[in-house]
Amino acid sequence: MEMLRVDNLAVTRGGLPVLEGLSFTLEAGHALVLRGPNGIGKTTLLRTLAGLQPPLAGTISMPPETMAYAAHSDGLKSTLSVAENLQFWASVYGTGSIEPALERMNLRQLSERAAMSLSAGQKRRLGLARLLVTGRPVWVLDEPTVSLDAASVVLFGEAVRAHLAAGGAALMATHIDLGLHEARVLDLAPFKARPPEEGGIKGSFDEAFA
Amino acid sequence: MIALLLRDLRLAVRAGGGFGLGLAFFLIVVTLVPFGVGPEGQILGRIAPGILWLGALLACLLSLDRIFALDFEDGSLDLLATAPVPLEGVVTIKALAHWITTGLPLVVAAPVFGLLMHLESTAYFWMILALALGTPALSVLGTFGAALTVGLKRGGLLLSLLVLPLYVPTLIFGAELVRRGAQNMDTNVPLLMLAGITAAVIAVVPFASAAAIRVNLR
Amino acid sequence: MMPELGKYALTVVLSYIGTLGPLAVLTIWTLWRGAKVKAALAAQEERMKKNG
Amino acid sequence: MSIWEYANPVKFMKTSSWALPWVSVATVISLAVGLIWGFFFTTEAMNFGSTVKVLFVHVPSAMMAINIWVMMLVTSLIWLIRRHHVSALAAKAAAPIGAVMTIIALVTGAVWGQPMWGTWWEWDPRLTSFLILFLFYLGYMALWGAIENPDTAADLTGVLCLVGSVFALLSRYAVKFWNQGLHQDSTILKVGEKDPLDPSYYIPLVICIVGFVLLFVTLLLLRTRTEIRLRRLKALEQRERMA
Repeated sequence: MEMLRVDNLAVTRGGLPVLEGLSFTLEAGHALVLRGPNGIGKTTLLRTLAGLQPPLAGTISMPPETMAYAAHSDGLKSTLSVAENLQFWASVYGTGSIEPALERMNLRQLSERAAMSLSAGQKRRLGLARLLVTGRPVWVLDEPTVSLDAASVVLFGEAVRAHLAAGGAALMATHIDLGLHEARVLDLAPFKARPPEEGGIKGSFDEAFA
Repeated sequence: MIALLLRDLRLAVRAGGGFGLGLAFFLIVVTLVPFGVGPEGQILGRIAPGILWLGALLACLLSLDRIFALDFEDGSLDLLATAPVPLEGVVTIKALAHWITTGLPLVVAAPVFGLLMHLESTAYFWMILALALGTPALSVLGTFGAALTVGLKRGGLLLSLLVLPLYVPTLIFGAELVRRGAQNMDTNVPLLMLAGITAAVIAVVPFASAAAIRVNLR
Repeated sequence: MMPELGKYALTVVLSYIGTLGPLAVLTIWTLWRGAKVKAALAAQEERMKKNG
Repeated sequence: MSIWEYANPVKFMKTSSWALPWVSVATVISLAVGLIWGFFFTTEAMNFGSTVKVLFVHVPSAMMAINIWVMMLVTSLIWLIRRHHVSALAAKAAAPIGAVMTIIALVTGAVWGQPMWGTWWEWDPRLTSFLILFLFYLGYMALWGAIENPDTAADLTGVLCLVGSVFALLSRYAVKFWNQGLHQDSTILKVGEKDPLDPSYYIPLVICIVGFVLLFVTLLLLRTRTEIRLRRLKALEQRERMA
């Protein structure tokens, strides 16, 4: 089943095109890893897919209410406890209990601890638990393993695998190895936007300036 | 939505004196004014409504820059913007939480501060009424200013410059309501204007704030 | 040449100075900034043409 | 041929460079004629004495202070709705001119108020409203200056301009209510009423107003051209960094 389709997409950062002509699809049960050097526009692309900024050209099609977005930072409130953080997002997404997510991410013992007292790996587990309580099938993750040690990266990989096995899908951007060998890799370098002189797409202001 | 309100209130309390900070600031203003203008009760009584209003304005301004800044820094604002809740609602709830932590305590404590300022006895009722009607508009307009400056490193001073001119009508009608009420003059016009401005601000400004947030997250 | 302004001479002269002064400053600033930006843009375009 | 063609920067640069010499010459002529006529060749008024000559700088600057804000409101709306960059840049370019006009109106008002009312400053509704308008101009310009990304800045200042316009009007009403004031009502629109402005003042005043409008157009064209170039320069620098 197709969860996400991107056709001939172009995205801009600061009014200038960074990626153009990008097309891909993502099916249920599959993961797609976006690779490319820093500054190529991975974050910009993911933010565009999440609907935080409009695309310059092209179309993004997906069923409504299927996507959960996670940025570099987890959006955790350090003075709230693990359970309170999760409960908040569960209410926002209108999903029921946080218990399964606590269980799956092995956070039960920590549930009363304040988020500020967690280690980096525990925080990331909490971030993944947040994705679980959204109940959304398509995970869009920006640098999900940044600042994690090897053991935590393995744990992250297992969580994503379990999500895929349950019929979910994941789209991840990273410039390091995630340890998810079954995931398809899409290198973004060939889609780097060319200058308008070489036939590249024009940004909004260049277009007007001709 | 209610979850967001509870979360914000809880955060305000845990951040240390969410409710107390505005009040303490208000108390300092009220304490300092007599040092500036002299201790004569008559003068203080005459300027009391204005001082109380100015104190409310400044106390409100004090915590504005944190309305969105913290959520912006830790990424929750991105997540809220992609969550299945309208951003207009988020903005309104944020303003409500801000009002509950700063505006409401001021309304409740106003009689005490009025006492310190020798407020005329006829003015107490009107002072509380004016603050109760006016301070919600201050919070909502403040959220608008905070939404405009959310991405900026040092937005604090700019925020004041943007927000304070927007406070002028509320301040004028609020202070005028107290003055007229205390002297048994006709209070209809300032009362209706004050309430009308607040109602219109609550109905319309959240759309502008949400638009500003969307632009800032782009 | 000077018109008879009577006791209000200072008022009238001050108001004309207070008008023409700021306008002159604004005009000069506008022209100066315009010239500066124009030169900077020309330099940038020249450099980009040379480099690629 | 649609009017929106002029919103294309290239077309705008061409048209404005053709128009600028004519507009500037017209500005110099009308301002020189109007101000010299007003300063040297008008007679004293009955109850104002020679201070009536202040009229010729005070009224046009006050009119421009308000009209420039209205123009910024219109161009901001055009930007927010139709996304024409020139429109947003024109609003940005107009703001400092409007702020200077507000200062001039306040300064000439204070200078005029001193002999007439015996005070430099009075918390009169009109004066107070202009002070508030000046604060709005300051806030608007400060917001433009604070934001790096030009499109973000254009959007946010546009929204601020909309909200600010409503509140500027509201403040005007509030201030009027708050203090009834010394300032007489606007004289310029009183033609045909029982106390019209004397025709010998009317003609130079109209010339001065035309002069101020033309000056605004000249400065606006110059500044908008600068803003367009600046925008282009920034885009080129960014592209160079990315390459």
